[in-house]
Amino acid sequence: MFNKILIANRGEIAIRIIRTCRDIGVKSIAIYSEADRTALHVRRADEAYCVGPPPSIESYLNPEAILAAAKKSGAEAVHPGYGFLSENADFARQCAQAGLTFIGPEPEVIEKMSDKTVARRIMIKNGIPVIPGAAGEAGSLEDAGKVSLDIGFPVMLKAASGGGGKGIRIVRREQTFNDAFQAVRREAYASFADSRIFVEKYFDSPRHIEVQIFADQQGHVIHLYERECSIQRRYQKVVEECPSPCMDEELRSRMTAAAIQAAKSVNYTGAGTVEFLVDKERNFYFLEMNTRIQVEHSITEMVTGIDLVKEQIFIAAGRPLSIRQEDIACNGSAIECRIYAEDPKNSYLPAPGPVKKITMPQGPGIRVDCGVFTGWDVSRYYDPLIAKIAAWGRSRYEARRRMLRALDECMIFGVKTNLGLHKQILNDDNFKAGEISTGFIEDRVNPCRDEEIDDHDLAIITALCARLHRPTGKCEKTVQSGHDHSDLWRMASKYQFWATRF
Amino acid sequence: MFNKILIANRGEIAIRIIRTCRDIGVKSIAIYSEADRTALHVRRADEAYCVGPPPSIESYLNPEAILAAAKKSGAEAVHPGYGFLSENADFARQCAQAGLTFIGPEPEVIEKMSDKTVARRIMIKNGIPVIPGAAGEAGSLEDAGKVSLDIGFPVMLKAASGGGGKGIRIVRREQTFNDAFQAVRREAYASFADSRIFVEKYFDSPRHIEVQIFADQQGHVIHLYERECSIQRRYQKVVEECPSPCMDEELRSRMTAAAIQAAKSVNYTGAGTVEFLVDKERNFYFLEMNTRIQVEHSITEMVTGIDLVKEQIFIAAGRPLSIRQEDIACNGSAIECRIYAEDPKNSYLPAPGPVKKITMPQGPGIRVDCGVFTGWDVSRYYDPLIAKIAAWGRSRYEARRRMLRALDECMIFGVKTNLGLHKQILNDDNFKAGEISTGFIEDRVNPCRDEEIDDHDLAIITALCARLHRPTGKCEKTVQSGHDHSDLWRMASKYQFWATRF
Amino acid sequence: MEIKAMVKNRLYPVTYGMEGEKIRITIEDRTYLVDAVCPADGFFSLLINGRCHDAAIEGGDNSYTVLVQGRADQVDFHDPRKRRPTDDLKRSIKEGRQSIHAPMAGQLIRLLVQPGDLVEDGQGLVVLEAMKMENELKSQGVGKVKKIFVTTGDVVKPGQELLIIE
Amino acid sequence: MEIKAMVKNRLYPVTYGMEGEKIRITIEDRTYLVDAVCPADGFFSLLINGRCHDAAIEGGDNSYTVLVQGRADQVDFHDPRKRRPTDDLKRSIKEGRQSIHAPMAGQLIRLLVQPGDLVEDGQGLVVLEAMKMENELKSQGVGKVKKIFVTTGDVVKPGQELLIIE
Repeated sequence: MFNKILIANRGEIAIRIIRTCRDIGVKSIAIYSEADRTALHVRRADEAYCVGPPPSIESYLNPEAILAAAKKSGAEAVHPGYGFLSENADFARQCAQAGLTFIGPEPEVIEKMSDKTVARRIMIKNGIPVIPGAAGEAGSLEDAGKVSLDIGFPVMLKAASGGGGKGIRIVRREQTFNDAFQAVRREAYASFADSRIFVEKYFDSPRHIEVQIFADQQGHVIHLYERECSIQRRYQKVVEECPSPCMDEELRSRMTAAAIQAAKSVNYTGAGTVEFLVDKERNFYFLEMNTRIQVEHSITEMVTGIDLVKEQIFIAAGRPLSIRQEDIACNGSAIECRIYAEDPKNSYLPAPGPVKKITMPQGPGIRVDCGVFTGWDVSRYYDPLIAKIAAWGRSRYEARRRMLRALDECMIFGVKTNLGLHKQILNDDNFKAGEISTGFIEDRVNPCRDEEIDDHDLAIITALCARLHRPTGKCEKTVQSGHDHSDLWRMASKYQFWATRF
Repeated sequence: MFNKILIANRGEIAIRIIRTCRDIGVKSIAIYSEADRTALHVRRADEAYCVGPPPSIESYLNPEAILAAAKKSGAEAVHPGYGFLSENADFARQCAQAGLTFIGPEPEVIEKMSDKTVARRIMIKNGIPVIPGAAGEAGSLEDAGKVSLDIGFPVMLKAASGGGGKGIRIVRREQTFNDAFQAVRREAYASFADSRIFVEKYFDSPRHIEVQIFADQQGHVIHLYERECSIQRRYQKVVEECPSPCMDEELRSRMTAAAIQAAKSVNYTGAGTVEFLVDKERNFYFLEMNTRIQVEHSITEMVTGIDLVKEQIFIAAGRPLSIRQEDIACNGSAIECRIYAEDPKNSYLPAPGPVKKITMPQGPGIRVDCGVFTGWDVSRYYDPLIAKIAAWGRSRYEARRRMLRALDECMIFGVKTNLGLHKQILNDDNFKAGEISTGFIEDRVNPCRDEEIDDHDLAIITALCARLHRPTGKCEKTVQSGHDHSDLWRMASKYQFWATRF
Repeated sequence: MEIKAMVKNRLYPVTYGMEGEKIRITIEDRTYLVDAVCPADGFFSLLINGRCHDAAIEGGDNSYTVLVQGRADQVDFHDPRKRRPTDDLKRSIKEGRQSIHAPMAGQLIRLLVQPGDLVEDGQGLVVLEAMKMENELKSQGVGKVKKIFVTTGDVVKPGQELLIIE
Repeated sequence: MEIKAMVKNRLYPVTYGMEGEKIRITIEDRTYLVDAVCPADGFFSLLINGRCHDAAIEGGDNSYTVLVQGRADQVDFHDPRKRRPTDDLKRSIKEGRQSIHAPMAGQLIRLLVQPGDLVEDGQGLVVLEAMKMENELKSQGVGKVKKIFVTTGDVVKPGQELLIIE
């Protein structure tokens, strides 16, 4: 096993990985940009090294600086987390060349799966259903138009290197096709320096369901059930569930078999996620494979009891999987809400700024993975994820109720967040019934709803109380002032039973 | 079902009950003494009513004030939590007379079980093993002495109404018997106005193991496995585990059967705990039955997935148990550490005072039930429990490692706590091996151990940094000062990928 | 005592006075008997007719941001006893007027309005490309575009004023 | 720069100086190059030779309570440049002397020492009945009982001085 692991990431996922390192007795090495010197992941790590200025490209995306930190610290392995360099085959190769174990699949596997055309070809060859569309990228406007007519509108245009909602357009009618194609090509080139474009069939109100898989170096491949990730805004997940409320044993066995087949077809190792689109007729289509830990892995941990990061590390160290397929139960139901510093009323724009006060929920069934603290300044340089809140219950109903309770306990002051949005989602009748799709937020949620509430009396009362509050800095606790303590004590001493027999 | 439940308690258990009320859509009514107006349980409740001055006897032990609050609020049921009036049969009766459902067993059952002589007699009649000793209280010094000689020294003298370590003496030799008997009689009378005394066989290094049971009004009685509660200081539990590391299926089936028999023998309803002493030869003896929710119920919740407070409420409302015995799995392992404001170096004396800073642990496998917040003043009037931290793992090893990680994350500044003691316990070789007994802390733990560490360099460095720190009130974040933000942004904008495909 | 409170461009008349250890507060025609204590710096616990409300607050003097029942609101007071009430009012009015700032650094890729245009609540004003996304900034109320400080193609800093609506 | 730090009755000579953005600190003969920042009020994050330490701190001027690596320590400074160094020293010495206070309200049921007695570290001094438990208060060091302010049977308040050991 490794003695030291460098975590090539920041925020909640870096802290998540540090926690497992602690649990298994491995020293954790954090890296940080100059904007992150006081970040929580640095404060919680065993060691930390600066890897450059605030922009990611100069720090968290800078392989040379990261490998130098790894060398300096004596780390033997690198955990890339999600985002940043986690799906960068070159970085995985550079790690290997530097004698470091990259905690993830082989570089060639990462490469195959990050190229959507290649991945698609592999899936077709292995009998895994893919979305009808051009088998490769649509080279020219004419080719793309022809494919679209073949598969029928609506179609979706997608930049080959895109993701996270960038470089995507839905075209519903032939007439608007040309303009949309040009726009995506421009955006794709500007964002990814890659103007290749896919054309695929577009589905109205599909579900987005992914299967968690694990493969060890000994050739065992298992699945850890699925996650329902349909609740998205701007193509980014905000609420995830495990298991999916639409799943039955028949569909699950077909989807998990396809996911395991996908992993086997590329000799996959480590943790991976196979994303599927599921249409209204319960047909499923391969979307992509993520060759790293997912943001939403915690809900799988809650229902299976398995520490996914621990398995990742052990597999990378050459150990076989600690669990067999038949030993993995899907116990109860878990929901995750991603709490972002963002402004749902203003196109979900990131809302960086100082976190003046923050209270995270606690209690039965609640897990919190928070990346910030009171006084932290949410940076405009990075993903504005503040925390992940996960709730477990014996049933989906119990998990949902517990999540609502947790969201009510959650208090974040100073930055705008999507907390109110989450409450709307979890209270929605369609969500309650499990009738969700990727169009859910657009169809069912009004980010400006609380603007409609015009009862401001409590706010006025609070502000007035603050104004009247003695500005001595000391809070008034009127209650204790009138008593003679020693007398009270003697009285209490005679009768009080509080310490008895708990 | 009830619409409103009054919670006749304070601190973490009141908050715990409020959480379940939220989950099941029941309004929670808090009560508070004048010392608790700003307490967390008041802030988290739907409604709150003052029940009197700080001493418990005038507030949390004051049935009239509590019933008046219940009437005013329109509550239909009363949840007593643990401690205070939770095992007070008169209070349960007064609730019934006021038309309120007392969430707990019938007053007669509480009465029988709170009288140790009566409880002992019932157990003997039902074939449940009890500790060798006087069948009833030892009336006179002579009687007691005779019993002691019969069962053989060492013996234990216990006040009939005692508990929580009060009114207890161990007598190892005949010569010291007389003095000890007189002392216990004095203490018992002064503390409980009840000078009746038990004499029983004393066991060296026994285990304290309890079985959680549940019984509904329809006559179903089930068990929810056992909890190992041997780690105690001054007869008060500090670390609990579920399941017990010493358990095997044979012993478990005998102990749970005895616990169920104990419950059936008194027509028990609701949640109850049957406490047993287990000697080195794995014989077990009935100690007492607690007719209420236990402090340590959360670890049972973690391994069974069942919300015990929810079951309590549903049973009190007349519903049958939501689970059958065969559906209850003992999944993994859970450990709880009770974090007290106390001074382990000074006889574990309560250490009330202001909590200047507090950080509670988070992350995989951790559950926190905290009763305080930054700025709260731990009151000398009540139990100094600050928080319960529970850790779950697939194995006892994983749970223990996670707990150690959680304890490291836990930071409490301002009051003395037993955090360091917990770290010692969980790192102890005997604890690791599961070889524990009620003598563990006395035998294996040195509360003054960190006094022996004489490396103060980090403390000096920190203090010096604080002294050198510019007293402008603003923290220095040197890193961002040297850059032109807009330039950095443009650079970042071209390359940064952080929002891509999480 | 009398005071005026401004929330979301609406002015509320407020009267208040102590009643024992509680405060009697009347907002418009609604009266509340409030038991308010401060559990920790920047927090208030309100008990109104038995009901608990936990609130967080920042600010001072006459301008506060309050977080209660999961909603953040800006509350500004205008004290009629003050010598220069116009100062407070001016500020309040300024709060009503919209000054559109760039929420993030980015590039302005489209202007959707011109000076003098009447805008509706929610109407798009400018499109800012930031974080590789095109983001439309919207009007938070009705008004008239008074001034525009930027043109298409400008790279703007976070917080930079883009336009004013009155 | 030179200064003296007192922790647990031991005086440490400390020298320090800036080295770039870091501080070079020498305690006795041990030298540390410290990168210290303040993530939030009352917290410090120290990086020493790559190693992270998160510390919480209270206090000011020359007297601090520090919580680091799970242990709380009192650190007092004596600055030799100061005009009246004796003030600091006096305080430090006072820290060495033990003033035994009642940790809780309760009744004094036994006195285990008399004025003039020599006491060992950990030796019991008085027995206080509080919370229905008999609690022995112990000496935290060696010394001589200088003064006793209470007698058996007294009801004491929390924080009340009971005796002095020097």
